[in-house]
Amino acid sequence: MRARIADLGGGVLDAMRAARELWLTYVSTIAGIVRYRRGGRRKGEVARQMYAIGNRSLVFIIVTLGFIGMVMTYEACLQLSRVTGDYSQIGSQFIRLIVSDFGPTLTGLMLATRVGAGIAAEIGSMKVTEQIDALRMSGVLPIDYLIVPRFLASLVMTLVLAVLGGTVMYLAGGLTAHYSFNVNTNIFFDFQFLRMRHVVLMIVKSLAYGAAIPIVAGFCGLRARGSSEGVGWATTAAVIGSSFAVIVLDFIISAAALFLTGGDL
Amino acid sequence: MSFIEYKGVHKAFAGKPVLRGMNLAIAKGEVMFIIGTSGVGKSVTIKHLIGLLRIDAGEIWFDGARVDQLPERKLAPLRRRIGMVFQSSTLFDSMTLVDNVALPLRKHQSLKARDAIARAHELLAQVYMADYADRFPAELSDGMRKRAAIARTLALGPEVVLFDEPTTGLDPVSARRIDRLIRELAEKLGVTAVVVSHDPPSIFGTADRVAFLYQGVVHTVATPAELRSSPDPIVQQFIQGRSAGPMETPGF
Amino acid sequence: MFGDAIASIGASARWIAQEVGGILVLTGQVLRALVPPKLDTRELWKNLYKMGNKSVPIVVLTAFFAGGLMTLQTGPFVKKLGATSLAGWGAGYAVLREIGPILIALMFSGRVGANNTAELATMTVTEQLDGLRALAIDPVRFLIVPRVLAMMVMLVALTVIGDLVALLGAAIVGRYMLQIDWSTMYYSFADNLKPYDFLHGIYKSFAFGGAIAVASCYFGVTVRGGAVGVGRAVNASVVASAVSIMLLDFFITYLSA
Amino acid sequence: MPVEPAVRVDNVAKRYGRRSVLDGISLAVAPGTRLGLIGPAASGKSVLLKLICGLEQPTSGAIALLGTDVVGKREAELGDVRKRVGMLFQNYALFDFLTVAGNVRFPLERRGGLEPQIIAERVANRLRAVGLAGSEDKLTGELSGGMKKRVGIARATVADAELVIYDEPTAGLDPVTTQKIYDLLAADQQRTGATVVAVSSDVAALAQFVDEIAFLYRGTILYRGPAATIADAPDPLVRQFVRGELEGPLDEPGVPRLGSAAEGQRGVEDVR
Repeated sequence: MRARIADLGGGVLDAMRAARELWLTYVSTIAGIVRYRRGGRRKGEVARQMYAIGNRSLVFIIVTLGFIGMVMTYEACLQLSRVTGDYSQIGSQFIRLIVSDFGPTLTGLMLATRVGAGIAAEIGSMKVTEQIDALRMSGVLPIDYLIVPRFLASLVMTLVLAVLGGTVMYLAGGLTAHYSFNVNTNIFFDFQFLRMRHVVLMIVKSLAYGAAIPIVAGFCGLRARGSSEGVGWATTAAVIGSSFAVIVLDFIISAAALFLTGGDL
Repeated sequence: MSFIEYKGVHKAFAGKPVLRGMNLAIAKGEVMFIIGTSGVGKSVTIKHLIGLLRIDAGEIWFDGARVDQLPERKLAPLRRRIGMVFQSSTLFDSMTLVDNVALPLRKHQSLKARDAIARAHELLAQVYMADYADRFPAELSDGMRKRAAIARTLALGPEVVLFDEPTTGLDPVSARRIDRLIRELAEKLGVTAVVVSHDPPSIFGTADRVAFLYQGVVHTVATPAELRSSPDPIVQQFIQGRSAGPMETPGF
Repeated sequence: MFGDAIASIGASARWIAQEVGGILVLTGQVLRALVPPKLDTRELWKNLYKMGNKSVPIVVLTAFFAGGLMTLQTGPFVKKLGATSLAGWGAGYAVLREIGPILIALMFSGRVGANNTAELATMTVTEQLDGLRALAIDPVRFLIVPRVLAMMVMLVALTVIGDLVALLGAAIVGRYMLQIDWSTMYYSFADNLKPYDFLHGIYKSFAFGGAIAVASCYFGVTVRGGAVGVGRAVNASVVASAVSIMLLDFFITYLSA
Repeated sequence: MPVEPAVRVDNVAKRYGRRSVLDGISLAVAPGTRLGLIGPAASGKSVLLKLICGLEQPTSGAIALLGTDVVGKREAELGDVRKRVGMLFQNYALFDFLTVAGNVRFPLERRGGLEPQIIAERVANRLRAVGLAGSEDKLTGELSGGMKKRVGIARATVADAELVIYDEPTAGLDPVTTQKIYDLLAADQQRTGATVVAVSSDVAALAQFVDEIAFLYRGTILYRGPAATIADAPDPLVRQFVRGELEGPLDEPGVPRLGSAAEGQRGVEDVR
């Protein structure tokens, strides 16, 4: 029993230290952005990272969000046909949900697996093969050189992909409603319920996820130890950490928005 | 026909030829070292004998039967008669030493768990690792892990044991402990040992005969004494570890 | 730039085709090893326990938030219509059939799938798979089949637990954030949710489990290059699992309507 | 005024959680001299090298690198002194996102104050010296072990460092290739007169390259003496180790894994 408590205590201690280190990573990244080129940042690296995130995730986001759009519309229409059979509001409510939540959040979740795993794998394997120490021996700050470019690239690309993902989702939903339940397209594609605050919510959520994923993934990468099993550990921790961050951030931002707008989101 | 025989063996990796018509005969019960510089294809040679790699051309014979064409399914009986100790020891990190050694016994000789564990302790004692039986591989030095790997390979009582650079990267004392074990295998258990190495103290202290692999063929086969007094400048350059000389080193 | 995009889609299409082929071959080997079922039961129990206690906390947390989120989304819409009795339906329905299985499978693929790939990739990179073959032990039967079975059984169990926790999350958020009292919530669950909705989610989690298991084992054993290779393998495994979850979800929903 | 040593280590200890790796190490390396470090597995040799460069912080004790105190300093403060040090890592640590030429050019670009064509000329010259002319555009993943070693050497010595550290420079290489590597290291050292600290388990080859050898055992320096006579050192433990004799006082302690989580090894704090 005592060992159990010790483990628990150890666990809590580890969690607190991890939280502190995660906060340190964030603070150092912001400091790195301010330091701009003095920390040894490589020219053109942000553009390179934006291309890497965009290029590798483009097909992945389109496929996954497209199918989710189809499935959600299909389920909603199926259930409405059971209850009221009135499809008039399905499209307009769907776009409200996509912009205010599904678009950014599902994109964020997909990027958490894709980009989170990618960053942690790269930085983790650099850590276990001592490339991080080699950078430091040339007077380069690892967080400036590795995490800052990925952080800035992720901020931009998460927003871009969220917009793209949301559009694909809405189109896919519209097609499914039209062909499976012959809902007229100009009934489905109707933006009457869309408000500016939904767009603001999408931007806030995208930026929050875009910031959280590289920080969590970079943090896990820098903590990789041992040899190749260290890289495996870092990558799984990053996928879980960033996915969980997306879900919790979504919950916090959605709840705050609900509170601010007095409940008529 | 000797116990193990390579006839005109060719093997290339991604277009780069490594073995170019290699011939080698190994007698039963002898300790044969295969030596040469890094990157000349020593480890590749022994991996072919148990089908971990497939040759491009030529023949490999074991105990009078041809083995280089056996499909994966039929290799199991061969791999019980020929064991292999890898350079990285390949112990399972999630198991203690005694579980590692008992694994082949459990899978092949369907021994009851208790008997398999008892036999595993005996095997660990044979390699002077008896009092580390309950430790995990990660808690041991490379030399100790290597000895445990030897114990596991001996579990199925193989007639031949292949060693892939057993002493590379070990400090001098651990290396000599491995050499002593290889000698004991041959003398006490009558095992045929085929050892890939480029560690001179190991070669001259342990080998009955040595095959010098160079430019894809077996350049010379000789006893350690004959090797030391060989007139061949390439052999002399390798033995003395001189950087100047006619030898071309692909691994450099 | 446009040319690059086409080239990259072409390249990734070829990569996907090649990998899907490999995954099908591995699936064949796993099925052949199951008929007659000859596998290492000790490995099976070890994996079941390891995967279980490693993923239960994360799955429960995910499910709770998922349930809460669904209520947050559908709640205002339902309250505006004044049909609070439908509140339970909105959240419960989507969670049981869609959001629950997908999110739990995603978390499972991230936690257990990626870890499984990392372990197998590390064993391959350090020659442990060759070590098994040299001991005349078939890696598919000894390592891969127990892991595939363990993952399929575990994901179904976790989805059942996750669904219940998600409904609980939905009820709690409904009560404290949207002021829908317990009884309304309970009856809207009981009246609108049919057992089939629950089963529909379980079928999906069974299929998701199989896809994640085989994909994660495949990318583990086909790893190349040291530590960098392990990172790439885990990355590919996580992506392949996510894509297969979405595709399977669509086909199962469409076919079973 | 006595000459300031290139490396000064005073009573340094290093513990990972409960496990003590280094326990009261003191050593000084005079400028221009070459010191070898040997010892059984996991005796803390590589850890000591990292402490000297400030890549890790000691649990206690003081360390001065080229006259700069590295203990307790933040990452940004260590940049300048590290640029005067070249390091060859045990598993190469080549940047896999750069080509061979890119790797060798990296330290020069970071030192600053050099014209691009001077950098290009020095890189070409270093690659020719290690026999890699013609492989400039290869990615490091495509190289053999020996070639990776030579890129590492070129990168460690391109910026004419005052101190060069080699961590197992010839691990796993055959005698002829090992000698060719040491010939390269000796040529560099003659050219620049740099101080050298080298760790190796191949004692015979190391002894021909360094002036002095220190024997690390159970976290302390047990013996330090001229390299030529290391095989006949007065201490029986050292003699047994160097000669590889089976019988003798040297035992085989278990080696708890360095990286286990319980030992609270840090990640981000080291690099801030």
